Amino acid sequence: MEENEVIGPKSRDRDIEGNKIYRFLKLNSFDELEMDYTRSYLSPKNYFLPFKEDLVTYSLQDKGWEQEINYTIHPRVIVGMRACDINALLKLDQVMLKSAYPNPYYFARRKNTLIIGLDHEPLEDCFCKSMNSDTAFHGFGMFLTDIGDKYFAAINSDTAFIILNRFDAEEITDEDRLLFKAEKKKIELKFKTQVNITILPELMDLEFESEVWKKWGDKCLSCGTCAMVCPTCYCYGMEEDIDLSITKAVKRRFLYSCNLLDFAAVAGGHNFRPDAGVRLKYRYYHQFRGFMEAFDQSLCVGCNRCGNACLAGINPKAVIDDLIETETK
Amino acid sequence: MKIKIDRPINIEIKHMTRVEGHGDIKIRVENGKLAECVWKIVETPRFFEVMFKGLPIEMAPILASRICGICSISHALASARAIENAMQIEIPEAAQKARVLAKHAETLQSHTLHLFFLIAPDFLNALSVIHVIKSNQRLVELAAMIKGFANNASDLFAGRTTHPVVIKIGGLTQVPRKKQLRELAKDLNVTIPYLWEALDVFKKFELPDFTRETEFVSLKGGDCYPFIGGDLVSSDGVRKKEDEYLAMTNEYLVDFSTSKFTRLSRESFAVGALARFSNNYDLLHPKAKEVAGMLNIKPGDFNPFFHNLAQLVECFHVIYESKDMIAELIDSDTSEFSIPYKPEQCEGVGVVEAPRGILYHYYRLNKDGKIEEADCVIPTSQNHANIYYDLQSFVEKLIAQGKGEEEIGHLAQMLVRAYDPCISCSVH
Amino acid sequence: MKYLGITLERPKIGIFDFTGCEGCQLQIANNEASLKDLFGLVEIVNFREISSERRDDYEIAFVEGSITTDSETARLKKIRKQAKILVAMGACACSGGVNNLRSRFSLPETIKEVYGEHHIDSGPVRKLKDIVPVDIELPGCPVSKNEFEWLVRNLVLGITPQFPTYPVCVECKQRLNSCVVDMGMICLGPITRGGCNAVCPRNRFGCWGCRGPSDEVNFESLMEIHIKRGFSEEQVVERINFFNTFSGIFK
Amino acid sequence: MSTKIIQHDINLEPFMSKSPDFNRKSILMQTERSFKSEIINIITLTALEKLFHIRISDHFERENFSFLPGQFVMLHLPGCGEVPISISSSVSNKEYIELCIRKVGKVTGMIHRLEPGAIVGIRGPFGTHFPVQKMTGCDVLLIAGGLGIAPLRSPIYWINEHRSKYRDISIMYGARDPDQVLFDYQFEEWKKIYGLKLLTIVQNAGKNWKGRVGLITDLFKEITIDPENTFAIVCGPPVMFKFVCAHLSDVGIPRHRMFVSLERRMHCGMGKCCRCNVGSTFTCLDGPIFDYWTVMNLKEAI
Ligand SMILES: Cc1cc2nc3c(=O)[nH]c(=O)nc-3n(C[C@H](O)[C@H](O)[C@H](O)COP(=O)(O)OP(=O)(O)OC[C@H]3O[C@@H](n4cnc5c(N)ncnc54)[C@H](O)[C@@H]3O)c2cc1C
Ligand code: SF4
Ligand code: SF4
Ligand code: SF4
Repeated sequence: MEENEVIGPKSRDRDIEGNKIYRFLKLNSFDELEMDYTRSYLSPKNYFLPFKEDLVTYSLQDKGWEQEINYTIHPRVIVGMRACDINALLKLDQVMLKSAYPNPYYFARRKNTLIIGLDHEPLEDCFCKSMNSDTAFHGFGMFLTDIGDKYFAAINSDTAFIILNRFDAEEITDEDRLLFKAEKKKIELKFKTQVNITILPELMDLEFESEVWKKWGDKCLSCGTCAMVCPTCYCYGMEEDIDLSITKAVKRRFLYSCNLLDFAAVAGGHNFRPDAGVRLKYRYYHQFRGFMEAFDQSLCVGCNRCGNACLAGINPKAVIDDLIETETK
Repeated sequence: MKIKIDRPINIEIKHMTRVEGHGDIKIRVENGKLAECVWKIVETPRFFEVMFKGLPIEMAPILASRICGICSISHALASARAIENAMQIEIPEAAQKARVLAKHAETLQSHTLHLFFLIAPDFLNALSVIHVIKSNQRLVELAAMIKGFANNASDLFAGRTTHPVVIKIGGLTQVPRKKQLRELAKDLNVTIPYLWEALDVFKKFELPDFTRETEFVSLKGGDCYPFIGGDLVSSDGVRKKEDEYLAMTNEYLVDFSTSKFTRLSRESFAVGALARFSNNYDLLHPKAKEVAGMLNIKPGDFNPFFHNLAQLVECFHVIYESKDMIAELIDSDTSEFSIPYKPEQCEGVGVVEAPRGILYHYYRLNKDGKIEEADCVIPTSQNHANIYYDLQSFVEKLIAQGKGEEEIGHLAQMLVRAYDPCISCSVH
Repeated sequence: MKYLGITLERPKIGIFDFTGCEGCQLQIANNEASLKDLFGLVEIVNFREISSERRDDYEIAFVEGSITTDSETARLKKIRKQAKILVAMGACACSGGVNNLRSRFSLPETIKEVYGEHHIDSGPVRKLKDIVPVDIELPGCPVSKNEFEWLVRNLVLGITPQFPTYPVCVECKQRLNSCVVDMGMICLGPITRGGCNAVCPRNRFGCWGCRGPSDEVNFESLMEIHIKRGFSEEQVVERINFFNTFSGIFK
Repeated sequence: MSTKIIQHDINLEPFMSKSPDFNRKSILMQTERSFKSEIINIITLTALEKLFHIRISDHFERENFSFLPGQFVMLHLPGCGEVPISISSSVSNKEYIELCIRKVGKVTGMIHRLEPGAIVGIRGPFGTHFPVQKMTGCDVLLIAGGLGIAPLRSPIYWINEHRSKYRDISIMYGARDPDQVLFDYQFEEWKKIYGLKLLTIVQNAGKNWKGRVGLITDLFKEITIDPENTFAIVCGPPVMFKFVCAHLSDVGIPRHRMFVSLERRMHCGMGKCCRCNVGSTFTCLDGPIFDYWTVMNLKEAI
């Protein structure tokens, strides 16, 4: 605790109905950790892709400048990430590490973070099973499943193993294995929300001009919330700033959202996507179709955070169902 | 043999600088006699009392804070308190403490701004702090650090430095977390030595010698130096309850000013740091008393320029008291910081000591929780009459001393500045 | 001062106030730590609130407050004539701000209420744009000190600044806040221009829209959201009208 | 818990010691490092456009820098911003690169204020290029509208340097006003020395303009196209290449042999920011040079 920064689910606020609102925040002690949390309002993605991140600092002098780039990241532990969040990271890895121009900032964070995953019973609106993201096999240091009075731990890294040995860990017995299987089964059966994704890429193309987009677009506030809370949305923008003495400059990256008005604006004030509905469509298009084309999987992991956070009530399940319905009509 | 030449003096200062708001000074001396001497408020009124009408009560503190950019926290507090008093609700203890701390932060903020930025240039022969940076850099650094701390504290306890966001009816929207409090406490300990260092600079300033006896009006603290709520007292022996504020202020209109004037037992009275100091000296933090001793100021001193010394004493008071209160808050349960309320038909008064003196807000509400009538009495408007009479007597004294036009103009402005008038606020 | 070999002029700045609380000006003085750099970057020739220096050779004028009297109108016109760039600073200057709340009542009624039969010189509340052309509007009540400095830096570099086009929600998420609408409050964040770093929601307090509309505003949806959560239309409208920043686009 | 996690300082890991090689895309490198480069010369072309000669300061990096016609660099002014700009010079010019920049906004406006000697940053090159090797043995039609001539200079130089490998080369160039015609000082050289056919046309003729007046598509009347053996490169505003490409496919040139350069707002040039993303296609990685078939199948490309 003293040496490493520990991040975990905490609740500070309650919604109107009195339910706790969880967020991944820095823990000051393990007592603050709420292992029985449901779903965090925001995904923990910002611990890998911060909302704002200084990429390069410059010191300016006369005609020129010097640049300083630093990837130093202090090690960090994140406790309680869900399988879908871990899968989301794996998808981000595809973009950030496995494709052209890997992102060293992300790489440094990824390398210096120990992830302790945690299974849970799905909420009413989780559809990660449909997105094949309800279980995680790698991408974590340790993964815990609650089997009654103990946790079943899957270990994936040496560091995690060392940590585990500090607690009174026991060897897994056959009985535990059974309990574990039963628990997994129970979780699997609990999924209520399903989204038919097999036909999605095709559907996206067929329904490109669909009225459905306009209908949902009219509700959309173009506030970018969905992308901000999503564990996989990674679009960003760049900004540069100079200090008041004109001696220091910084290049900064900030996460952006394709739902925001000026996302696709170019020269002469032309905007490729002036309508909220069109922008909404592009977010879904990227999640379910574009990413599929590039990496053979959809970007969405089915956590429904966007649906939960969207004040206007726009959620993938409803939108996709709507699309399917108009398509079959 | 002395030859006395009576040159007519004609001073007209339009929109006096280094004060908050718009005020003019006009002085005319003919045949060696003071013919005219006015302190004229030309600020355009915004009619806040009218703006409040018909608004739901939860908007009151938000709107109230916009009365003044410098003492916005005081206005929000007075406003919330008035409505809470009206509905007879008592806010949780943690919220009470956090509110006082917000108040302290504002007092420190406002006093340092006034002392370092507005007053100090007069004594350092500079037009403004911009020039002081060159001549006396250390002083500006000190100001930056002290005020920086005060800003942080305001951010923490009020949400931001100007126009607070956490003050709501029934308490606060949140109180700082323990960790934040601990960090602030660290910050505070770093700041205290700066204040002492600044004291050495201010000790050297030579204040003009001038006294005009007056009546001091302020809140009276029970067991601590008063900032929020309490009895209203005057040094002439008047003592009233919060809701009898009208008997304390007696507002009246004069034709040369858009701000109202006030009176109590005499032609004018004074509010502010010096009045508070005079009426509540015993309740000051021991360190603050020590500072008062070093500055040679005692209760019952009437030199208006001592106002600034009293402010300095209060800076020490609030910072030391904040230190204790933050420690208390860290050790206490802060989970309760707001209570629910139900609007009803009622009326109430809230009084706080703003940095510039006692501030009253009054509201009458209807049963739907809408404001039907509002009244705000601002410290500076209570001071205007006092400034007005001080100015006359001060200028007369200066004429008698044979001072020239320029010097009179300069000193007259210094006198007005000493009161730290907040004019836009007084007109509101 | 030089930037990539370009010599930067040190622009002369005047800061002026009209009918308002002077909170916006205070924000400028409030950044003590950077005040020295600020004074190095620009030359402040007129700033009544903190300086006795008064010169009229300013190039950039920052103007705070709304306009309510004829003498103010004349003074503003004079400032406009001198300044190459005129910046309306704060909600009062950009939209009239809270001052507009009194426009719900007639002027004679208003004066009588506060001053009785006493004569007071006052007219309707007007924003700067009603009287003179305004080059840049720095939004907020009060303006944010960071944004002010950012604007100054841009002006010194000769760059036309681009204010955020997105709503407060974006920054609210970035600060990891819980949504105050979920917590049962009204919030205008989804329609209000970002840039304030979501100070209000950060402090568990719904946004009041002091910065005016973002580039895309969906009133219908905002209304629907709040009505669904049990607020009345009147409550939302009251909120939207509070700072008057949405006037013109919201009926 | 008292296990201190070992910190991985990727600043120290071996890949950092290699010099960044932007054409080898697979290794992890300092993607944000710009080459320090000096503006060595500035040529004012029109009121809005200037041509900058930019020389990478570091000797080693300059040697290493190589690109192909059609690629772009990210030009960076610290504290001001970074913009994608097509390289407008010959690939064999190892001394400096030429960038033709139109003043439209924040960064480009600032670049226009700079003077020789100023140090700017260059990242790149990025993006796809015109398949100039594939075009050997064929006619090449280069069609530019307005600023579109800038990215065409690089293939023009290339073709000249390998002139014998190509058959007939025609350049069609249209501008709005005569004073917006860029690089006219090079036209004679192109025609005479390079042996190219060059046709220019303007929309609004002024007093001094003696050449053709009309739209760029009018120029088709003056050339004969051998559709079987022609490649076309089209650069310019979307409306223009829409019309031009439509005409070309009418003539019979297959769509996959027409190439266009798309423009999108770019913040990274590395396929991360998604600003230039059209569906699953990134203008910066898969483009900016696309064949027209792909463009037509891109949703919302033009
Ligand atoms: C692959 C590629 C190659 C390019 N090559 C050249 C070139 O050789 N010469 C040249 O002058 N320009 C070129 N551009 C366009 C150039 O990048 C933009 O003009 C530049 O980014 C504008 O930046 P700014 O900061 O000056 O403008 P801003 O202040 O950011 O914006 C001013 C205006 O320009 C628009 N704009 C901003 N960025 C772009 C963009 N990337 N593309 C189009 N419009 C934009 C804005 O919408 C706004 O209307 C190229 C663009 C791309 C994508
Ligand atoms: S459900 Fe929404 S928030 Fe979750 S991964 Fe899919 S798109 Fe993102
Ligand atoms: S905008 Fe707000 S802070 Fe600024 S002057 Fe007006 S009321 Fe004061
Ligand atoms: S959150 Fe809203 S009310 Fe608060 S400062 Fe920002 S825009 Fe103004």
